[in-house]
Amino acid sequence: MTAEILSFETGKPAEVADGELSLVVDVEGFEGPLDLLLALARQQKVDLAKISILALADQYLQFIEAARKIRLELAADYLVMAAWLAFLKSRLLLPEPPAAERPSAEEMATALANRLRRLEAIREAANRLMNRPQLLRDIFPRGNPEEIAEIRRPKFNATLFDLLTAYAVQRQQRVLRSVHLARRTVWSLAEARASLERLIGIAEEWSCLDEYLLNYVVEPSQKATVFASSFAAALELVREGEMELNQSEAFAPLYFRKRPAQAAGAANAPTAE
Amino acid sequence: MASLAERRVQEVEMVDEAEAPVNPQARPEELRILEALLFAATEPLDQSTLAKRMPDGVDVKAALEQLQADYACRGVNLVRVANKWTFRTAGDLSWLMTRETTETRRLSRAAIEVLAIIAYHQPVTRAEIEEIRGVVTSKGTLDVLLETGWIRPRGRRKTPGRPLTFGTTEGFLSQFNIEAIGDLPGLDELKGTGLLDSRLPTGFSVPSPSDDPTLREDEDPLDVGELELALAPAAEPETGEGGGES
Amino acid sequence: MASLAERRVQEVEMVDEAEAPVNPQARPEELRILEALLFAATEPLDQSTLAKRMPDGVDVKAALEQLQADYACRGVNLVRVANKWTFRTAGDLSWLMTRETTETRRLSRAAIEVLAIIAYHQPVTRAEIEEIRGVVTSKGTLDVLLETGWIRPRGRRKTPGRPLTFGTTEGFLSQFNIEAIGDLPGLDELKGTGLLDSRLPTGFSVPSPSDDPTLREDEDPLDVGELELALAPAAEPETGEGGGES
Repeated sequence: MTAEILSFETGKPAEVADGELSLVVDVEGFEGPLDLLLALARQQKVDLAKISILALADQYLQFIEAARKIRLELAADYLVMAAWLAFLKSRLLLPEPPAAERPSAEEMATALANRLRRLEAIREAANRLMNRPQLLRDIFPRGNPEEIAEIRRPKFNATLFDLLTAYAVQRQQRVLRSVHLARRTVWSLAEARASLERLIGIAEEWSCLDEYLLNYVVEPSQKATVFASSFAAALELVREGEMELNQSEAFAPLYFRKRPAQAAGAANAPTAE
Repeated sequence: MASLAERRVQEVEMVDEAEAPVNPQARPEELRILEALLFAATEPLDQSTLAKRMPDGVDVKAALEQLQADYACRGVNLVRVANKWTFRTAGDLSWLMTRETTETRRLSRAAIEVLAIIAYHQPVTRAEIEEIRGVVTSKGTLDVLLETGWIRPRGRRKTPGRPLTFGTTEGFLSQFNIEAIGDLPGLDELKGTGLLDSRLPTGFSVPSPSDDPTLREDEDPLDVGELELALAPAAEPETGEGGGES
Repeated sequence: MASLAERRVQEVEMVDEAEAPVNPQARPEELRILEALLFAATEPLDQSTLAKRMPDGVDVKAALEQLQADYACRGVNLVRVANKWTFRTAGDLSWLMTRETTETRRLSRAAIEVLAIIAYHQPVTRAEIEEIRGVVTSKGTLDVLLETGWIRPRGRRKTPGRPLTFGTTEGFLSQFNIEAIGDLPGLDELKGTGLLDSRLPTGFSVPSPSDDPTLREDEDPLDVGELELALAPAAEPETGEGGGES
């Protein structure tokens, strides 16, 4: 049992210097004035409902008086209770004034007895509670509970769209890759020649071959192969007498026209072949 | 996917059948499953958690009651605490069970009284506790109780000063092996005397203690963040409910 | 004054003894003690440790054997491990002691590509998959796909090296919500949805897939025992046919 003498103001345990410890020994074990009253009442060994409050008040006051004689340090609670009991005692001894507005002395005494009964009841309940079999004191749970193993199940995420896209992309990547390469590299002489033949069909006057080709070539990356094949095809067409070529100087634009039907009309040419 | 687990079980069964002479079918499967689950669990389990692991169509409540009866006279009993089920060693064998490793919390007399007042009068404020005891309650006493996790601040009384109201937790029920707060020892007698009513003299209405987390009409909820502050230990039993099942 | 408190405690103890509802004498005390000790112990206990806690004159060995017999048909058995005794969940109920959690994983692009080729070109060997994709397929990719349970090895191609042939499973159909493998979109449909370029060369075809489990003429059955090896997860649909109906 730890003593818990509480200071009235702070509600914290009163600080007691070591030297004065012996002085509070007599109230050790009491939880405030109600507790002291209850202990005194217990000594009357009667039902708390039938207790003599008057006798109880006397006992309490005697206790406090004794404590004061030996300069026992008492918390203010005890003194307040003493004052109140002294007042109650005087009220109980004197005849009741008629038509009193405040509670009668008997009512005050009954209220005190009830408070004591209630405190005693809750203490008994507390003891019954503490005497129940308590976990880890009297009763025990399974000491070695078995682990619940966790099985991690992967759940894979994929949609039909993912699947079909993956399939289509792979398949056509393989197929289209080869087709593209063929188109880019093979602008064959035959192709170039066919194109030029179509061109000279409409080029009665000198026209710039480069411009025609640039219009014809859609993809810049094919420029080189188109030029090369076209030039070769052009030379072949000239040799066959189908067209005429003209260039003023090295790296200058190439001009071409359909060869006039009336044989070599070289006079009209801007420069000699 | 499930068939993997099934196959494992089949293997185990085959091994067991070869080794063990006993036929497990001698006992109803639902009782065996309940035994296994409740023995293995670290925490008390509620009926619905148990039901999830049971075969369809089993009356779990009836099975639990049957199991409780089976174990009533054994050294291990099936008890119900805070509406959850768990096996515990029989109370009358406590003399046997003292373990030097176990440190039982020794509460001061003041703390025990305050705990009892909170249990029987909940929800209750500190001022009401002090009125019953006739003495100021030290901060340390409440702190010790909050630390046990057996009490918690549950709200604020709608009175001037908005004092905290206290109540008990599931941990309290578990510690003292009480099925529900209405089963507090001596509660009926206390109610009979009318002494539970905080107003004197005794009146007609005798309040029953309630740890129902639902706030009463004269209670306000705790302020946001209040639980996370100094009172954190007391808040655990509530937040722990979710965590415990995971 | 302390005597006051003592007296109170004595009174309370008397009350509690009167309250105990069950008659523990209905079961031999040594069995109850053994039950409680073994239940609460944090580790298996050997016979001599148990004997120290038992009343004098008890045949501990006989009591343990009796207890073992008592629990043999229960969900919890008394087992002997390394000459020490402990309660354990019955072997056939070990499935209760597992909790399954699912974690969602994304398939790698390579895995989806391989899966797509298996779906359309099944039965197909790894070499054939690589021919279509133009890259080597890592072992890990096939392992992951087998783990999904969406593909399975279905036989061995009758060519040098007898490579495994792969096909899709029922799990594949349910994952992608396809009623039958033949419902996978064909060439025209793939073109129609824009997934395939409409300028594909003539002769480009998309196969009409079939997951008919019947082996083709160029397939040999898998060797006996092959299903239970590394490829077990993929083999489920075959072995699971019986289990699925149960």
